[in-house]
Amino acid sequence: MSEQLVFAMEVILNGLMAGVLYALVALGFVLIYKASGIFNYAQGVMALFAAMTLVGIMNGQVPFAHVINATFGTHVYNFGWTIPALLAILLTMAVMVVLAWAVQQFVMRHLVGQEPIILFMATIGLAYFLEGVADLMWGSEIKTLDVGLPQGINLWLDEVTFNIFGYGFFIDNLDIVATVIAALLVGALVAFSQYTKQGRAMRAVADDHQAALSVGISLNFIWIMVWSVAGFVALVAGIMWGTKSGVQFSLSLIALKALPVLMLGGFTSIPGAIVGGLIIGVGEKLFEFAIGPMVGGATENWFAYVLALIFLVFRPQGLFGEKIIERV
Amino acid sequence: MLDAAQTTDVQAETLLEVNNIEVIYNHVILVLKGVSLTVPKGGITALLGGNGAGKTTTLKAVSNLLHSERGEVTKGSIKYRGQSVHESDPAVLVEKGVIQVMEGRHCFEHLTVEENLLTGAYTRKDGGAAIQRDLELVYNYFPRLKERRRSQAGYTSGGEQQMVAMGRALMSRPETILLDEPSMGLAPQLVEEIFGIVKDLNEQEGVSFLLAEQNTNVALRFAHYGYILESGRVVMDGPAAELRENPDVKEFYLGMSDEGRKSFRDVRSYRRRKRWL
Amino acid sequence: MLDNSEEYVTEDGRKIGGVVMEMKNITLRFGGVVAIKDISFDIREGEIRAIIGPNGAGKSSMLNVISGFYVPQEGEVWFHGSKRPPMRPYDVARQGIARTFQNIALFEGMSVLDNVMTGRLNYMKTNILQQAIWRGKAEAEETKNREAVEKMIDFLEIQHIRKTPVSRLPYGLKKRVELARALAAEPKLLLLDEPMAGMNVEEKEDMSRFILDVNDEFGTTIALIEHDMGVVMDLSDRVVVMDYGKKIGDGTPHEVRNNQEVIDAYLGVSHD
Amino acid sequence: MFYREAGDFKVSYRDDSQTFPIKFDRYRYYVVLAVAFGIIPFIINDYWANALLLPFLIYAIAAIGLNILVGYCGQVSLGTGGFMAVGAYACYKLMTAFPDVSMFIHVLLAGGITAIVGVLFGLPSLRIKGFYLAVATLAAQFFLVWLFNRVPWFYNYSASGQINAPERDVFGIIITGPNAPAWATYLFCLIFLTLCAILARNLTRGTTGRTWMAIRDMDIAAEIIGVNPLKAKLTAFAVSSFFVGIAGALFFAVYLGAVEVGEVFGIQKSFLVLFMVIIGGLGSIFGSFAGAAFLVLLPVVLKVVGVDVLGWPTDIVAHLQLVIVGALIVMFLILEPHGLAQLWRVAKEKLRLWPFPH
Amino acid sequence: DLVIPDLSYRTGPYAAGGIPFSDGYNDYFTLLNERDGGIGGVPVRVIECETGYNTEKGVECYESTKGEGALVYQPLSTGITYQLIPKVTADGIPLHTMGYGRTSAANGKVFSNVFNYPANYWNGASGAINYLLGENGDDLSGKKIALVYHNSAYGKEPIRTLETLAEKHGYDLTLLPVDHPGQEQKSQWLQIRREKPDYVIMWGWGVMNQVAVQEAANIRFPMENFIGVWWSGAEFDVEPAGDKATGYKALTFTGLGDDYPVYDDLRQYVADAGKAAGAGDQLGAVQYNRGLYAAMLASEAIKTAQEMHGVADIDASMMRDGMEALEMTNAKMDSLGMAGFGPEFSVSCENHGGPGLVGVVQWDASTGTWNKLQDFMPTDAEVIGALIAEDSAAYAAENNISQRCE
Ligand SMILES: Nc1ncnc2c1ncn2[C@@H]1O[C@H](COP(=O)(O)OP(=O)(O)OP(=O)(O)O)[C@@H](O)[C@H]1O
Ligand SMILES: Nc1ncnc2c1ncn2[C@@H]1O[C@H](COP(=O)(O)OP(=O)(O)OP(=O)(O)O)[C@@H](O)[C@H]1O
Ligand SMILES: [Mg+2]
Ligand SMILES: [Mg+2]
Repeated sequence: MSEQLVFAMEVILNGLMAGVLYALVALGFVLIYKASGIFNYAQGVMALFAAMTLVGIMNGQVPFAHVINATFGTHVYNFGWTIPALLAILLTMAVMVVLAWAVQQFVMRHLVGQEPIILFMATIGLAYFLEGVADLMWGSEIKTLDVGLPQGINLWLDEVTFNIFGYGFFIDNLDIVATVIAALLVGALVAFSQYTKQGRAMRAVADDHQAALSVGISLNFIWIMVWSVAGFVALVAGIMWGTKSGVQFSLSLIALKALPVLMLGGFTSIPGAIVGGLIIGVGEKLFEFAIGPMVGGATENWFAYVLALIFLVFRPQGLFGEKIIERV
Repeated sequence: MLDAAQTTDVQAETLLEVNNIEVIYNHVILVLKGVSLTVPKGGITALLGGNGAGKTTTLKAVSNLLHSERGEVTKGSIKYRGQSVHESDPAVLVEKGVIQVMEGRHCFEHLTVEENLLTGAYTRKDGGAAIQRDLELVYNYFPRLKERRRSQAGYTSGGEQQMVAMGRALMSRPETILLDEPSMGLAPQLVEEIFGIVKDLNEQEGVSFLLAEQNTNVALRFAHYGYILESGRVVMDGPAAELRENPDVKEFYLGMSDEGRKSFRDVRSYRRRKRWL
Repeated sequence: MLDNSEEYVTEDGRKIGGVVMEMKNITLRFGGVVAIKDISFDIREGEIRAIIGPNGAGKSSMLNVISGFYVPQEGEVWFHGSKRPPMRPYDVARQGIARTFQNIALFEGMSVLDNVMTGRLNYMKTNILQQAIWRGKAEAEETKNREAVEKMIDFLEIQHIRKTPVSRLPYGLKKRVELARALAAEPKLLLLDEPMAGMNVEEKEDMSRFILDVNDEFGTTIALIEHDMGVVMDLSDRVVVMDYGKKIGDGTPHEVRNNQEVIDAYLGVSHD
Repeated sequence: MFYREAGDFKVSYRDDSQTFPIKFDRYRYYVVLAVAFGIIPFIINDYWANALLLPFLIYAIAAIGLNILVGYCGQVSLGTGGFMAVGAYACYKLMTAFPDVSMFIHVLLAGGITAIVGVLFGLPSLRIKGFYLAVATLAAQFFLVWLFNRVPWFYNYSASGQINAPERDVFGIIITGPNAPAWATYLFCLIFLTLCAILARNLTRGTTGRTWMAIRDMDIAAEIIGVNPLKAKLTAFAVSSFFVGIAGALFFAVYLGAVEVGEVFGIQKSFLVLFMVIIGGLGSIFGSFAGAAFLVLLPVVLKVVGVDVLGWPTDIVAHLQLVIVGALIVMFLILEPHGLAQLWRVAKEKLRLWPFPH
Repeated sequence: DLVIPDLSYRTGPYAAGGIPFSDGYNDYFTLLNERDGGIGGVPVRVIECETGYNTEKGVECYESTKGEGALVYQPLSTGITYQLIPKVTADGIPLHTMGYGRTSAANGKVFSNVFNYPANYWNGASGAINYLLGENGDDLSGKKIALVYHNSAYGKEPIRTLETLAEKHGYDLTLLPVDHPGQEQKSQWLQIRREKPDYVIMWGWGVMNQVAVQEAANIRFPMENFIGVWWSGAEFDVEPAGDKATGYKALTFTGLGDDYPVYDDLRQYVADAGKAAGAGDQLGAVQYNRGLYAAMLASEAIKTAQEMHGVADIDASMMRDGMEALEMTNAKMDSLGMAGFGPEFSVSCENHGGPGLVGVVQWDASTGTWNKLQDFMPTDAEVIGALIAEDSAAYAAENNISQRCE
């Protein structure tokens, strides 16, 4: 087998894995979009916020230490304890639920029935707000996140492929873990939205807030629920990405990697997020591999978008998105 | 089975009581200027009036849906079974048995017809079997829906959507239904059917109705009591039978003059308009 | 072939002209749903042609075919004696076909005046540069068309809401504004999809008056979908009845009213 | 009681369709113009020009441009940063290729070039709608930035890939470069802003504007009543990009003087301008001004209050600034989803009724 | 008083680097004020202004502080530097871009008000190559070197130098750009894994550094063959990768760690007195030391200016003269408690870039310290000088600048 082909296969495999990581972020978007027609720009910041909170709790950091110290002239930074990862994750989850409640209570509740773009703007405002709060709360320096996930090359795969192709493939263990978690998440979420009463209510809310209210669906409840689930997804994404690169501001920018995935898969489709992620992941990695060197590289940022764009021209609602209803 | 006499007896018990409410949209547009009405248990109460009279607004005020339209009730009180429901969540009202069929259908476009109907049963806690039974009942009322059960509601015709909206409300097994213009856009046969269903539900299941309707003719035929709304005020009310005989109502809402129904071709000359206010 | 010159005399003795539009064997499918099944009928100059039928019969779809929004899988549309090639809706509008919609399709973010002004798009000839400069050509054109629009506004008695954003209007007035927008285009053929739904008798009477006046004063040909049999019987010259995508009747109101198939499928009881 | 329209009758349709039909508004508009052109240039200093007024003026142009696309035509775009970059690089190439031509022409041409690019990227809007389109425009954003970063021709093969605005003038008055006097740069931008605002106003009150709004409110119905969606959307993209391009050119040449494309014209810029449009009010020219003013001034005010007045650490202030801006955005949207412009309109409506409550 | 604006960024994507630098910068001046009562008897007033690494805010900060009598600007951002170069020149205020900014500004003949001593990017590139030459017995021919760089003006700076040096020394250069922010570098590192370059040089900033180190560890690229520029060589760049980062190398032009006498004073007068900037937890960190060093160079230039002009409360133009006449000797540094903290050098009218001496350090995760591998060594002045001359000439031509110093 030609060497280039083997390389391409490795690139494809890695693209698939990268795609899964994108999909993890995209999932959060899909959930909220499905439930409220809101394009939640704050999803990336939520991942950052979740990861920062997780690290803060694990390390026993005092929230808002900097502000407290600046105002009262004290020097408190740490409670002096550390908390095991699993417990910390649960606590963080609780924080995310509180956040969901607060978002609903203070923002979304007052914007029922507004146009999508207004809601979108509100989430951008929320993103700013959360970003500021996260920094004030936990500080803006880089934090190392280690919840015990394996990382680094998967030796088994390396060996197997080496025996077959004479070239060992590189697959990151973390990516494998992410893939498994993503598969589980997607399965659970699809089942939830398609086959449960709450899932149906969630989709109803997305279509028509007023009508949903009129049949007795409590927007409050649905939205808190959905934002909590989205918060959970954000936490998972935050853990994955945070483990890779440390927890810091840039974590929130992974949202930008999720957008083309969303477009391609369809804003409303949970399986779409994963399929879209895979296509984008493979597409951009292959393009960078094959064409990148000719045009000077760093094509990944735009290629994903252009790929999605070209795709959309032929299928305006994405792969699995709900057909845009055009009737008069 | 209840007969007509019993129905009138039960009317003594008031389910819904709207007391002198005022509604303002956008902080500036005053739409309802003191509307009071009562809906007795087991009765069909009609709310009549021209375009923009405030019928929809009244219904929305009752079911607490004004909020999302930037409207608010600034004065007066709304009581259901004696309890104030003015500030409560719309969902609470549905749980209490009051459901609204909104004007202009408001189907969930991306859900299938059947899923639409099922969302109607959202607040119900009496199990899947009962819900399934009611689903069959709705399909019985509207066979057309059964044919289209798997299509997305957004693609069904206007009339079909109206049926979906009605059916969806029925799925919640309500005690009181607020019906906003159920006849709009429906074929005559279907209008009769829908009102037939209203009557059935009312007589057999004891469901009470508050009915906003432009089609005064039909509405007064089925209702027990009527209110006539104009520019945000109640200008006349009385038992349906009386209203039907009122000469003004006859002329302006039923399109009848002393010689019987006029042809639409004959009303071309510019006419005197009757306004109570 | 069509005989365009053929005169036609209605029940009450009105004379109407030759065929302006003819639908030939139209079939329209959406996936598995057959919305229109092999329907043919014609519309004659100056007449009021009603289309009735139960809900979901395919009436609105038929109007959509006429205005070019739906492209039928089979069949031909003949307009003014020639077969219409496939064209986009805006080109159809340019041929002088205007319409109103079943679920009011006004531009909610604009004032009544602006909405009605959009009806006159086909009369706007200045280019974008001239409009950017405004003074001169664009302004003159605007004023000229504004006059025509004001005429419609007067005609439909909506002067008082001229500057109101349509989103604030009650339903009935919206319907009227929509009619004004369609009329502003001074169409040869006007398609009305349930213009009187959601109105009370008084308002229906007003609307009837407008429709008749349009028909009379401007000689506009009108195709009308309506569920109020009183209105249909009183206003229309000829009626097509559809059911489940098929044509089950076509003729004068009187004929249709007594057609048993129509009574069974649609009217339920006979309406008199 | 101060604000009235009663007694202010129009006798012709022409009068009725003018920009400020109410006399009071018209006079206020003249006063603002007089102050902007007649007084400010004489009292302006470097700080006011470079830190506040120039960004305000330039952002206002960009906001008007984006407002045409988003507010009037309903096509949400997140590519503003990329289009501003086109304006900036076009201007740079023109400035360096034709040093003797007036800056005025360069800026206009830069706008024209951006309009062409805008139309190109607007083509998919025919098929793609809503948020799909919004995200799709990011393709333009990222691709354009990548292109300008990648192809050395655009930055005249300079070592670092930055572009620097050389000194250029209009009628002998230096407009770009470090030696340009504050009043000149201010006036230069002000003239462009005034022109853009007038053009935008003319376009939006006439036929073009109505076709845009029709597409925005209900594109299918618009098409059926005779709007050619291709033409309407593409003209919106063209006009919008024209303004945005002008803003980009001014931003680079007059305001910053040196630009690194990824940083200055990155996605953050797209969001910022979108913010201005929405906070200011979709579909309102005045709103574009209000939004630009609000978002240019607010951070500065917060900084001055936090750091200079209250003496807090800069990082806490910076974070608080995020919190406050975020909270304010949300608050405004809740208070009045249609932006500052609508807030202003409602206030006027109340004023008109005053002292009666309804 | 002596006004020193500090255009810092404690927020945004690069906060992790901006915070310690600004802390060090502030703390040194605080030390001078607390211990010596200022410089030459005049207290220093640092005006901190948050830029968030954003050019527009940088402009706002510049405009709002320059009127206060600002002596020197140190924006720690290549973007803002480019912005300010023409402005400071027009306003007559010096700009010090220590180890960043526009490299050709080293040519004082063209850039009258811009200083980038003691070393610039091109020194960095050459320093890295020189170090590798040393490792390989002065022969790099046939070796493959990959440059992983931040796809921005900053990241692109070393390319020209590396290319020129590639011709000279016969190595193969592969360019691997990483777009901001640099969260995803799979493609780049897979390519490295496939092509197995002998060495990887990195020009990164922000999250890009952490991800690169992590990815390098993941593909088991030998860490000792991976060298980052000084902005890719802080603790927080390597810590997220844990033990696997051991062996990673970085360039430096300052001393690292807190093993200098000046730290005793810093603790005594600043940190323990509760006067430290920020959280006060950055003492001894790599970028803290850089901030400290920048402040020290500024204060030494102030002293020089005070001597030259015989005025204690100097203004910006005197400061400029002071910077142009700055001389850093070992003796001087010794007296400041910072012996060996930086190279010896002197600035002149022609040369605003210093000697360009570059050191190399290596990370040891087990102790969490950077160990010195190579002292400050000279770089290829010949190649760099030519490049500087060429680029600054182009700038001068573009902006009609006539050469100074004749
Ligand atoms: N969201 C809103 N904002 C402002 N005004 C409104 C709003 N909704 C309704 N109105 C106004 O309130 C008045 C009453 O409207 P409402 O919809 O209650 O009338 P209606 O009696 O139901 O009329 P119809 O028979 O046409 O449905 C109208 O004048 C309408 O313009
Ligand atoms: N775009 C579409 N996609 C799928 N099905 C459609 C579409 N448009 C119409 N239909 C279907 O075609 C049939 C006819 O619809 P149409 O709207 O023409 O009915 P109608 O006669 O106007 O009924 P009504 O009186 O209720 O308005 C309906 O069953 C509808 O569901
Ligand atoms: Mg109503
Ligand atoms: Mg229809």
